[in-house]
Amino acid sequence: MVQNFTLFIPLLPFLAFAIIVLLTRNNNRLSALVAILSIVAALMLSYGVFLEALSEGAELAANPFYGAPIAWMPFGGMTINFGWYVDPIGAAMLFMVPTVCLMIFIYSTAYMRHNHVDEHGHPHAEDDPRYARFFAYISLFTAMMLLLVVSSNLLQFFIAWEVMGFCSYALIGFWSFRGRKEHHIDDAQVGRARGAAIKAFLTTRVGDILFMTGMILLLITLGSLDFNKMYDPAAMNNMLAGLAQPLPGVEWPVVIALLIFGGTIAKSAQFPLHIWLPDAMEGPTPVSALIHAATMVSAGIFLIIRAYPLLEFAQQTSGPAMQIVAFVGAFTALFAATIGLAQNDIKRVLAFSTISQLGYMLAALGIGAFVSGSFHLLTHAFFKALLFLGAGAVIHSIGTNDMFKMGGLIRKMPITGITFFVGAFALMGIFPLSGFWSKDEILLDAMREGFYPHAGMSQDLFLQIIYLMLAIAAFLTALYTGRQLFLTFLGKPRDQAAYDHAHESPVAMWAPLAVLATFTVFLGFWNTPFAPAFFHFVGEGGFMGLPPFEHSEFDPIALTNMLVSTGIALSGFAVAWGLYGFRPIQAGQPDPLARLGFVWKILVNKYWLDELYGYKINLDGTAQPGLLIRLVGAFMRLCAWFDRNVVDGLVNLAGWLSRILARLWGWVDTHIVDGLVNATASVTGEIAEWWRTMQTGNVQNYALMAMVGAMAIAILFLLRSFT
Amino acid sequence: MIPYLSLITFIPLLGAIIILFLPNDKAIKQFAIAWSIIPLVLATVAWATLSSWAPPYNFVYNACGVTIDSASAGYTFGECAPWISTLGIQYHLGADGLSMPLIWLTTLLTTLGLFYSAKVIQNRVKEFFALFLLLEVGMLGVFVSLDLFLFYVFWEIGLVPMYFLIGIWGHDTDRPQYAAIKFFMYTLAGSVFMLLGIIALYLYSSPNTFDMTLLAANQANMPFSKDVLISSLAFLGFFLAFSIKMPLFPFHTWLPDAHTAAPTAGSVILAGILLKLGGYGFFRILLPIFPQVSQQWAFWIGVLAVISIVYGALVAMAQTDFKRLVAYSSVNHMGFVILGFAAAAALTAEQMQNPHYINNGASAINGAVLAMFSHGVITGGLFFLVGMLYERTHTRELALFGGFGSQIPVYGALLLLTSFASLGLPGLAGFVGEFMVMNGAYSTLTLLAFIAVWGIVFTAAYFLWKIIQKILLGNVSEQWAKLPDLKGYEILTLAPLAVLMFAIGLFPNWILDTINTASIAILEYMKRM
Amino acid sequence: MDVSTIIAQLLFFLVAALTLTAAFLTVLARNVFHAALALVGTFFGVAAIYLMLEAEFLAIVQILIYIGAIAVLILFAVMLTRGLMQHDQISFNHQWAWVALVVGTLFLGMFILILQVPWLQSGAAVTADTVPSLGQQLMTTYLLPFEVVSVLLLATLVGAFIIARE
Amino acid sequence: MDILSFILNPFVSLYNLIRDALTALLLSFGIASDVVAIIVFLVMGLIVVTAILILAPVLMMYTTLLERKVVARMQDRIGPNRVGKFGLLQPIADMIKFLTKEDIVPEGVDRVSHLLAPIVSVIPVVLSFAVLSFGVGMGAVDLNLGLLFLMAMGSMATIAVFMAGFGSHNKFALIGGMRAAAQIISYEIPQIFAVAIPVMLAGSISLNRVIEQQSGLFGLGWFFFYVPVGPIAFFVYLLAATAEINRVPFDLPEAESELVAGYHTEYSGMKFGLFYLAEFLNMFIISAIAASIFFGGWQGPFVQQVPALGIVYFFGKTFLLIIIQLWFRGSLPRIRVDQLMNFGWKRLVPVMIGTILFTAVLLWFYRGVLDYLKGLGG
Amino acid sequence: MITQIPLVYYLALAAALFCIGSFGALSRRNAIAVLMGIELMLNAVNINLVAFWRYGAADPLVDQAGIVFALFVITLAAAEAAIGLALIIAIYRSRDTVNVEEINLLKW
Repeated sequence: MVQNFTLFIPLLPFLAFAIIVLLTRNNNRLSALVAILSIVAALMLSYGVFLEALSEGAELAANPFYGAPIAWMPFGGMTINFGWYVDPIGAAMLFMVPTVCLMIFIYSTAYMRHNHVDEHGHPHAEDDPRYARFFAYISLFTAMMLLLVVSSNLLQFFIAWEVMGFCSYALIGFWSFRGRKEHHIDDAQVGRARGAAIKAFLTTRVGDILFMTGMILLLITLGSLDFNKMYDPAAMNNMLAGLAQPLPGVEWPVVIALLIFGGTIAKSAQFPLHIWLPDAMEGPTPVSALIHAATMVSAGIFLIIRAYPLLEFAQQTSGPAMQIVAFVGAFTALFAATIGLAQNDIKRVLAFSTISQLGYMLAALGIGAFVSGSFHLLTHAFFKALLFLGAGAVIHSIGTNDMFKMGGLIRKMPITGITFFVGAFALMGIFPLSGFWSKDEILLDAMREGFYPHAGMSQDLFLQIIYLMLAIAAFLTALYTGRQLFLTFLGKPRDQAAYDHAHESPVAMWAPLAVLATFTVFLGFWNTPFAPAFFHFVGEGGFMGLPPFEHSEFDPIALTNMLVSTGIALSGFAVAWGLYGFRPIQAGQPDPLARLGFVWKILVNKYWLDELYGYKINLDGTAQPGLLIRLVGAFMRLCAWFDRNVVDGLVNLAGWLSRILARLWGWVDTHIVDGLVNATASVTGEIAEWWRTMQTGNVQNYALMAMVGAMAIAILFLLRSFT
Repeated sequence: MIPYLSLITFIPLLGAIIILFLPNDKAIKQFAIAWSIIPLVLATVAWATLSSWAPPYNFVYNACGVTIDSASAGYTFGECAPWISTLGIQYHLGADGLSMPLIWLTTLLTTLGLFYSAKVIQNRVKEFFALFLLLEVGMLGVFVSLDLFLFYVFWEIGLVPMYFLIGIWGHDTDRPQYAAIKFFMYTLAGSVFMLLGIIALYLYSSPNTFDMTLLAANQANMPFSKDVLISSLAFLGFFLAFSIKMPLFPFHTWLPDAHTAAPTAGSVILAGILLKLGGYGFFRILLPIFPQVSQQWAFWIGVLAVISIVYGALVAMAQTDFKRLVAYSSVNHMGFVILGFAAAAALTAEQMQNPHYINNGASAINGAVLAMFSHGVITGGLFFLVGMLYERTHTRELALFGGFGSQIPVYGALLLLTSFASLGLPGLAGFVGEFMVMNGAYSTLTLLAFIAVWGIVFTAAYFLWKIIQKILLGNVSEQWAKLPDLKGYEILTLAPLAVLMFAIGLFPNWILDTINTASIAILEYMKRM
Repeated sequence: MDVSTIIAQLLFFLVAALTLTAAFLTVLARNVFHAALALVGTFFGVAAIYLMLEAEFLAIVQILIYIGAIAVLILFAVMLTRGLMQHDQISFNHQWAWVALVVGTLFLGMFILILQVPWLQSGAAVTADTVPSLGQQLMTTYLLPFEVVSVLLLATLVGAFIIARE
Repeated sequence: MDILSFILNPFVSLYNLIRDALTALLLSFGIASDVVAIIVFLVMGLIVVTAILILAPVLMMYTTLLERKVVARMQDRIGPNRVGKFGLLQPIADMIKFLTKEDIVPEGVDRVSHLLAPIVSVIPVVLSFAVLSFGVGMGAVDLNLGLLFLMAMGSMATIAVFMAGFGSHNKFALIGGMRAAAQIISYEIPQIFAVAIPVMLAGSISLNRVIEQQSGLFGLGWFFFYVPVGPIAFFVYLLAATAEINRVPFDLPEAESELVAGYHTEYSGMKFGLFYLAEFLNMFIISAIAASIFFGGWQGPFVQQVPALGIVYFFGKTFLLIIIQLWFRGSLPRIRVDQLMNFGWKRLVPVMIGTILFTAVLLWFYRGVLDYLKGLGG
Repeated sequence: MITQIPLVYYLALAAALFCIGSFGALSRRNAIAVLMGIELMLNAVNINLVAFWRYGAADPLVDQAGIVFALFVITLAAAEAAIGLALIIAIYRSRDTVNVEEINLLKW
């Protein structure tokens, strides 16, 4: 019964965090070892839970592993209990999260050693000054991600979610301060990291506020935050009866669902709160891989997965919640993909592709393709972690992020290059990598629902639009990914010095790449249209109180879709080849796409959203707050002026007035009474003179007398009692 | 039955007297620290005893002729003796889940404050330590007394030592005399209104009494509750006193001056405990004794609370002085406490019949009390941290700092922890209270709650932008190249607070269990309106 | 009288004889160090008596405190004041004969008195482990004396430290 | 009795086998059953005592070998390797040497003390063996005051030290004896405090109950893991107990640079051998206590199914702790007397008082959590 | 065991021990020996307390006054030994003697 130990899965990395912070923080190797050992232990335990879950099969969906033994927050007659909740998708996450985390931990042991050249010209590799702290943070992060996955109610989920936000903040800002001996970062980096960290935390905080509001309203209307209760249709129906309507014509469920979706928008970097994620690339690359690609941002998707019944319920009873989710997702997928085209930073391209892919997942969930969306979440985590780690290896090796200073690197870094290609093709959706299968399923669902309706339903324009947006996004994805490949690994080196400096990474860095690449290649076969094992596991058990999903047979529509999506991907890649591969870009040559003119300028400036309501961080470390923030700042200064001059001024006025009054008062003297009585008693001395001769000064003498006396008293007592 | 509360309250007084006779500074310091541990231990034992009587209580509170059964109140440790019998004034002490955590916090922060001051305070040592212990008497007295007159006496006792602490040991650059007088006069003005309120309650109660438990238990039948004017005026008197002490916008301006001027330990106590006297009064007196008036004014009090939250955060953001910023953060955080009060008070009579609303009301009260407790812990810690930095750099100007995260990493870590606890990161102390308050507030004051919740974003903003970024991040300038990290005694001062932040954040049940009993009791009183 | 009674009484007499012999040695030995060693023997004998009385806890406490602490303290004191008491010095003071007389009388009187009283022959059976209930009682019924004794010990600690300080 | 359970639990099974056989034999002679019970009790007692009396010296002999080997490895030497393979017969050779050496009694000694001291030093140690629990159901006596008894036995060592110091008529011996005594009684206090923590956690002072309470988490619910009180108590216990038995770095009473050999300067032959025996058995005893109360004694995974594993666990943990003490010896310099006393009274005692208070508070608030942990997987 | 030995035995033993102890306390010249005598007396008292507990208590489990008192006596004995010996050592330091007869500064 491994499931009873589920809560120990997050506990282990948390213990590692505590141990590193309290005990081993001064020993880099030991700290890394503690972190890795803890994650290995957690991995083993969670694989245990995962296997136990697999052995339950589809049964698990109806009867998930559940227990809530820890009383956490009592109020009135109610108590919110904490515990664990593992359903099929949770089990799958328990497989994915520790695996990716372990790979990233191992990778980090090497990545956080920096090469630098000392004053004598000798190259050195030395640990980052905050090496141990790095492992502490990512251990805490992993603990919280695992806690989030296993949590049994929304509050517990929220706590893990927020602490992850903190970890993200700390890790983005990992290089935001430096001591006098730290050479590996410069002032511009410090400035950028500082701005990016705050930007990330505050932007997601906005979403968290919405999420928290939604959660509290859910608690108030539903009376519980337990997932068990949330997935109980009878309990959900009571929600409609509770509070009064918030606005005329709007019911609570849709409000709550959209507020919770607000959390996802911020955490998963969806339009319009996506602005923090590209800047978050200032953190060390393993962090980007871990937090800003594979796990934390997908926590937002996981939230929508957890809240899926609520969304459905809201959609059915009170408003278009699902459609909004789908539209935001699809729009973001397209929107981010366009920006991704115009980025030169190797990590930022990946960042925008992350935003775009998360949009994909949301679109899938929004159109009801629950299983496909979930599956894309899993596969995306693997190949995106792979891509980030590969990009990190490149950066670590040649010391720049700028793709225009790279080129031809596959000759210098074959393993990194090949694995990167695997990841990139998976991202594009090239047969038969995992990305193909998962993305294809999403498109298939949209296509099937949109263009080939069931009997009795008309063609759905909304779904057609979604499908088109996703298809265009897929094309753009292939385009910018191809652009990245051609600029980085193929073609000619554009910066010869950097190229000469480049070298294959140490084994601790390429081994995780290889493992992740293996998963990227094979994971897709878990859910192919012919043999949808994942679908059977997740979707067919009357999941979350919903009716079971039905998987369509492999039919011509599916085949068509496979061909179409392959065609889209290949055509995107072909365009990229035409622009960047056919005639490799030379050093100093502008980007061929710059010919787009004004459109290109829009894309490079990311639609000027940072200038509107965000916080624009420049390459040199300076930053300009956006319009909205300037307004808040002005209001803040107004408040401070008001406080100092008006509110406090009134108080001081009152004080001044009373001081005038106080001048009218006098003061009173006090008398001190003198008098001392002395009394001496010489008589006492006389008496003492007479008595003192009895004192022999020998203590044993006294004791003997005392004893005799005691015996005498005893005898007297005895005599009296005898008479 | 051991008279825990009398012992806890008066042992510091005895200590203050003994200090007057001690010969040298070292002895005074060691004695004061050791002595202050006694009430801490007693309070711990008392709390443990209280929490070991898990609800439902199997006892009946019986003191001062008041018999309260287990259903309606959680008072324990009752002590009673006639004091001024012609007026029916009694020496009536008692504690419940509302006061017990605050009592414990008072004793803890006093010990820590003394411990820290022993290293820092070098002039007029005897007076400082004696006054500090006297201050503890005043604060503890407020928390334990169940007689309004006694309450008032202790309330005023606490003022005097604080006045001297600010005036004598304040930093000369911060106009300590001005701040001390402002603090004293402002608070005194408020408490005069409270005295009027107390007298009004006495005159308009039948039988005439100062006993809080009687007033609360029988308020529905008391003459004052039938007379809207009298009860509103009395309510206003109490409200003014408490909201000045809290402080609630717009009565908060004494606070930044007093906090900034006070010596470190004084600021800690001021923020950690003295502010809580007001909050305590809200829940101990206003809610049970004036449920109707509270209900009528709940929305407007909620408005003030929301202004405190948002406005306090914005003004804090505009500060350039580290200590003033932390001081304004108290305004911001205390707003949540009052919002919790308003949320609970806003429950209407028919909502009282619905257990669902009762639970959310209890959530608001629990949250407010826990927010007070954790604010004491966190802001206490923050003021310690301010003081420690000031001891090193002799400036509090935020613009002069930077890069300390790598220069003094232990300080950095503790500041990071405390700041995040303060801005309400889940898993640390601040969040639980805020969450529960918001839970209560959303159920009765939905709109206000939705505005208040944005205060959390601003709170995060000023902590991240003003404190963490300005102090910890960036490059270390040459000026601070030799800045030493925290010493052992400083870490020892902060360690209990850090542990508490985690203990509350990770497992709040142990403290909420205690508070919840009191919340249920208060709601039970309110039901009788 | 059955066999087990005889064994038990023999055992008692053996222990009692040992205890008393050691006690005599304690009082009579010229060398204080030997006296102290004999004292340890006495303590052992008393511990054995406790065991016979089914007071195991007390027996262990007797060993822990009397032998482990008090006897050691005494030995310490003997060593620290060593060199003064020569072996040929008289070990009794001038009033020892009087003392012998008084003490002898006392013993005779007590012995006769003890024999006069019809004492109980046996006590109730001990049904369970006495230690938990002993602890319980120390924390409830005897809390005040317990605390007083604690304070006394603290005072002793401080007092001994201050007195013995040079 | 089937063969499987015999294999799984050999010692207890053997014990039961002999007992049953003896009972049956005596009953077949027609002896009254109550008399039989007494005889069997005595005989079995005799067997157990004999076993312990054989076990103790053997343990001591091979602990000396272990010490010499381990310290040698730490100093980059090989250690004894001549007598027997890996020097395995070295202890036996040493024992023969001890027994055949001349027994010198210097002039002017206090004969009684001098003669009795080595014997008195061994008695409490051997008595301590009576209450140890070597495996599942493998304790000679299940004393309900086991831990207190062990502490009492530990404190008796002082008397022997005093006797040796005083009886030897030698200044070095006397100073060594006094140092030892002062050290022992000072460090007894933190030691007992440290033992109190597991006692509080377990709610019992019986060694067996304390061990049983650590059965949670598949036999890994050791009190050492009850952070932070468990580790604090363990480390304090380890320090205090090491001081209590005068081992490095607290071996001031035997500081050869100052005191020749301390209180056993004047001893030779088997009398010295007895002191040696006592020292090493003491080391075993304190390690066994530490293993029992902090590391679950014979608790470990699968010990419920295969009780014989308990013996392995117990001796494994005990010898690991012994090796830690040897490691101390191999790596730490001796400390000064004033440092020793200051450390004991001004550091360990306050720390332990604080820990005890903290544990008490913890138990008040988190009793339920502790019970949950103890029950997990056990 | 308990059933076979009458209470008188214990009382007689205790009386004898008490008398021996008091002889020591009252007649030895060495202050330490005096203390030893006192310890013997306290032990005798303890034997009585425990014996009466064992024989007299209606339920030895419930009513453990004898044991408790014996414990307190032991505690007091420890305190007494500590203070007493400290005093003796202090006197020894200042007056170079531990002979009780010579320590009679407090005579008239």
